Amino acid sequence: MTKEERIENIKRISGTDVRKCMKCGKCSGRCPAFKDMDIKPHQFVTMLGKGEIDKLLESKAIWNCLSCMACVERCPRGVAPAAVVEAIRDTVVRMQGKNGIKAEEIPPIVDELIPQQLLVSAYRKYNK
Amino acid sequence: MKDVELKMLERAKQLLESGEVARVIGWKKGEFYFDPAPASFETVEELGDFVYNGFCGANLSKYLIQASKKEGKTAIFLKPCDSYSFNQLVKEHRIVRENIHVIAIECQGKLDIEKIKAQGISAVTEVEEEGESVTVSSLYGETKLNKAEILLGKCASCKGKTHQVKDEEIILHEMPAPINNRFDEVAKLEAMTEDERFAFWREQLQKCIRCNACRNVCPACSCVKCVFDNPASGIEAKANDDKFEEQLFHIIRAFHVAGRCTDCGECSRVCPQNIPLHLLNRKFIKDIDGLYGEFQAGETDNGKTPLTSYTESDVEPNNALGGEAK
Amino acid sequence: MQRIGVFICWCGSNIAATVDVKKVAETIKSEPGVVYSENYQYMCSENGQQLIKQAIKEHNLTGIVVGSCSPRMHEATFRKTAEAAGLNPYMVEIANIREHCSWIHKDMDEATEKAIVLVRTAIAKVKLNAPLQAGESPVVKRALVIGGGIAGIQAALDIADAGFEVDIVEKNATIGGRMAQLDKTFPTLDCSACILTPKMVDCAQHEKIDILSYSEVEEVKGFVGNFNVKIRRKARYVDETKCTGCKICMEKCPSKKGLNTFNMGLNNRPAIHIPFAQAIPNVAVIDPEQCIKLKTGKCGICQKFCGAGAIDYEQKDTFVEREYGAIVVATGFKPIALDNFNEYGYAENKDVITSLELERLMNAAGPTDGVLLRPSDGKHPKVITFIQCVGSRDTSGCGKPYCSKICCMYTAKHAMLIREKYPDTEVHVFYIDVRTPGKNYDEFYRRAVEQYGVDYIKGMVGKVYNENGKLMVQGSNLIDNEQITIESDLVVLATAIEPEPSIRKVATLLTASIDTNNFLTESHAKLRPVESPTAGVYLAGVCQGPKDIPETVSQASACAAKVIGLLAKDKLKTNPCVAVPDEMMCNGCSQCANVCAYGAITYVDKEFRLGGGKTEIRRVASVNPAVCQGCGACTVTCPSGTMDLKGFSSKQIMSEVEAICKK
Amino acid sequence: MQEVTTKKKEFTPNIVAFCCNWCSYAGADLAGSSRLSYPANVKIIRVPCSCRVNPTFVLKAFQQGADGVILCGCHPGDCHYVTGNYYTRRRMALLFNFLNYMGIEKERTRVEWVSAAEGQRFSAVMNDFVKTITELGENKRLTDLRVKEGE
Repeated sequence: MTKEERIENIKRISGTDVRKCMKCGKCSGRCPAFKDMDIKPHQFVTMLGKGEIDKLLESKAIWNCLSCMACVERCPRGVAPAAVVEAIRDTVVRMQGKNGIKAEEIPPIVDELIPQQLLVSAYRKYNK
Repeated sequence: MKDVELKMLERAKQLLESGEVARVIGWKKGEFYFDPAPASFETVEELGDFVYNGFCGANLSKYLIQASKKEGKTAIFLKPCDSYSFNQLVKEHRIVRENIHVIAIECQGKLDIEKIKAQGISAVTEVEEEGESVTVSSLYGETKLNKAEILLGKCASCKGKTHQVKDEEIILHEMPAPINNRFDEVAKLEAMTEDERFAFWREQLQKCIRCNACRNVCPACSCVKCVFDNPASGIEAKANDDKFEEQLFHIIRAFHVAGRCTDCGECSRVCPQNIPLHLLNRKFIKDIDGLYGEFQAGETDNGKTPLTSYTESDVEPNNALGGEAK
Repeated sequence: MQRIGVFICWCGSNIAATVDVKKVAETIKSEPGVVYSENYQYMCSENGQQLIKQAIKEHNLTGIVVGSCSPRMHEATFRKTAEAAGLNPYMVEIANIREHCSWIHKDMDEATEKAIVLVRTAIAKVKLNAPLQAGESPVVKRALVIGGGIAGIQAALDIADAGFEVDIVEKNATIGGRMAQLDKTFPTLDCSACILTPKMVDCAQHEKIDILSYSEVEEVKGFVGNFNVKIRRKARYVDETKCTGCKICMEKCPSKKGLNTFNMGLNNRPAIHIPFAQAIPNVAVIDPEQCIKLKTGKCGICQKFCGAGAIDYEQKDTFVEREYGAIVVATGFKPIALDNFNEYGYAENKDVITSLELERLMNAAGPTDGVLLRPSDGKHPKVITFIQCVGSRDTSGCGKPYCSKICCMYTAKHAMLIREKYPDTEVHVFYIDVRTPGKNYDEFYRRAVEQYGVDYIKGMVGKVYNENGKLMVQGSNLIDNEQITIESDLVVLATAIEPEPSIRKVATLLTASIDTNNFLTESHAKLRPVESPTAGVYLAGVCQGPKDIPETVSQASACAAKVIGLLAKDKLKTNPCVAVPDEMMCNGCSQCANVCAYGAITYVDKEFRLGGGKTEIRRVASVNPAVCQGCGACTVTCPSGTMDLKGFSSKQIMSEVEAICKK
Repeated sequence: MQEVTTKKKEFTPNIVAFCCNWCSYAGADLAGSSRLSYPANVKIIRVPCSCRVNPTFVLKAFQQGADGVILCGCHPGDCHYVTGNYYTRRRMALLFNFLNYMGIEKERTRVEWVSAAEGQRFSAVMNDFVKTITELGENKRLTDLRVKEGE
């Protein structure tokens, strides 16, 4: 995969149109994990927009993000920074040739009320 | 039925003799027993040909458009279903109500000679109705038939015994109750696929010879000048040039009478090609009932029709399929 | 035989870049009936029009087709051109090859082919056009202004000064609107009341102005020049002609716990009240929901004390009907509800307030007599944090997608005034962008920063929460790439504004079109910004879009100029494209009259010859061309095709259909 | 099978759009000035109000070879002529139902309300309608055979 393809892929997975961001910083204003992140939520969006994914793929922040979705909830423009973080994290895991969790390890009944992202990213983090 | 006929004749004579009316519109004898025709009687002598029997299915109300404008009053005999057409025409200012004397008459359901012939009976000379059964006399003898099987199509979905308008009445016997089945055939068609429906109507309408009988008999189709005869309309057509125009004619005719058609069934009765034209009009009636609330044209002689009124919450055309809303 | 001329416009490159205009003009030459076909860079230019005029004369043209921009742009222009060349103006048809063709297609062949079809369609129509003459209708020389805020006041004063009568219909008990609630105004910091109240008084004293306060428009009939409006005068339970405004009733009223809406609910007022000191009319009103007498039948204290005998508990809503030539809509705005913005803690914390509430807290006539005290404990706030764009520029569905336009400036004003009055106060402003286009506006904002030391923080607030009686404002500082939390005593939300909700009803009554944000649509975004697409209806103030006071006043005066222009005419040319019945075919069935929204159709008995010396009297439809608006509803209702519409006849539309469909 | 698919791809429908002067035609103008594209096979006929559209116009369009007919007007309640589009709504609901009853595909006929401010919506509606009609294929059931012969 070329870098350009990878960028497109991350945009696609995240389902986020980074151009909708008006750089207000409300996501970072609300982020509970802000202090621990080397790259801040709003930067994920702007850097993906600029194609600076090498830095993002190396960032520690993708493992600090709590996937609490507060940034998604608060964004006035319908942009989803957490989804970008998620997509980067996915990409990193796949580049390592790993899957965070194997399908057969998922318990048969998963509580419907738990958001899928939360569950999946939690597994990923604790599997690391 | 004979007693009704006699009473009607007697009343007609009185009205003409007294000069109360200048003419009486009723039926006169045809060449045969089964083909009486609408007629206007202006003298007692003319009444010699007066008739009222099981074959007097014709709706007379349309004749009043001309008659009510003539000098003197006109008396007319109206069966219950004809009274709807009368009201509709009054609503549309086509009949001068003050010039008409409406005599509401009894009707036990009218007979379809074609259906009798289909039973193998020809040269009918007389018919005696006896409740559910009918005794048909012909040159070849007598046959007892089940009345329900030989009723005119429109009488098989009878709107009932209530006259919507009358100045006097001649009703000597109990009349039949309404038969609420008029949307059955429409529903059957609706249940078909588009392809099947298209095939059905293609087959039916390709029989059309554009004789205009449906238009001429229809009380709602009474325009001073019909759009199909008018070059300015852009759809002028005296004959069917092709498949499309058969449909065009019948679609436009049905649309023009939508909300005004009383479902008198005359179109199907007179069609020489036996096209079930009433199924076109009944589709509009069914959709109007379903989408905008029940409406029977001719129930009153005033007010707006469903197509000249609206509500703010009417169904959207894109969601109106099947007429099931509301 | 018609002799048609066709004129294809390049519109510079607007059309020519995607439509091969020369090919269109060339192809059209061979159309039957076309005797002249030309293309030119700008048909609407002086030279372009000259070309048309010359062609009409030289080629003896009986009709012309201009392939150009939308008829909504230049149909009137080309009609005038034709008229100047001696051709009836209604012998002109426009083929819209710009908005409906060149601007939406990229492929040249495709666009050219479509342009040819569109021009052919217009030719098909124009061949069936007939010369039409515009009729005339009289103009009622009186204007209606709906809304008595600064927009309505300004419009009314300007119209009245030109000598025309104006009625202001205001739904509240006093005129003045939002501006009356403001403390100071940017960018010059005049006291709002000081500049507004003289105008209010002018309205009250102007012999040409009639203020119908506490009233609402109920019904609108008619059309430009001849509107007939029914107005509901709500029962105020006080005789307007007797009340002297002495306020004794306010003092004596035992029911004092009503929310003072004028002060944004920050304090209470009695059931009988005058909204504020400078109210016009200076007449009390009783809130029936709060009045003990009206609710229980017992009390009647105000009546006892009223020296003027003005109190009338029996008063009922009344209706007045008046005729107007023109209508100005100036219904104004309100701040949005903040239900969707829990993150700012507005509902939970008394000290989180909106900017309009701050205006009242800073106003000398407000609940704190102009001393800035916070609502929770009445103390001076030492740290104040402003949050901008609350609900504005929000496409997530919680707020409004547009910029509310006024917030940047009033926030700078608030920050500056606070620092001026209370220099020991710390003021922070969270912003996304600071937008200050306008004369002396950016200078104003920079003064707040440079002279008054207001701390502007580029970033947005994610959360406001209460911790030990302090409001913790957590947000981002994007310049420093930090997340910060400011301990504040007062938080002020620059809340988005939206059109006053009653606008929907007004728009429906006037059949004025409204956009997805409930702003009224103007006739043309650039060139006809104060006119509604409905003739005779004009738009002033925020009902048309967010704007500040200077802009509102300009727009109101612009409206007034348009209204004066209209009322100065004795007669208006009426649209000649009206319904016309062919009596020979009419059944007189009344179906057309049933669908006519204007009552333009009546019936007459007419004698017709039948041939053979006989005649017949028939009831036939007759259309009043001054009343008919030309919608065409009757033409479709008519089964016999008696009714047709001039300019849009059945045959014309049919031939357009044919031209489009024939491949 | 292969042939049928290629043939379908070549089919570009012919679509007649009746637009009322005050809302939808202005909406189409806005789509134009906002450069919001929709296929060139949509051709617009300007009428003062959607209530001017006679069923005979719709039938004529089909007769002459249109593959789809769409009526656009002001949103109900916003009609420039107060009540015109309310009548349109009833007429077309009944007419389109009736045509379907005769076997004509319901998707060929459509009514959409587009205001003067809805350029985006106008473009979206037209794109969608063209897509629907393209998938539906050529209108055969209501075409005048004579027009075909001229080809």
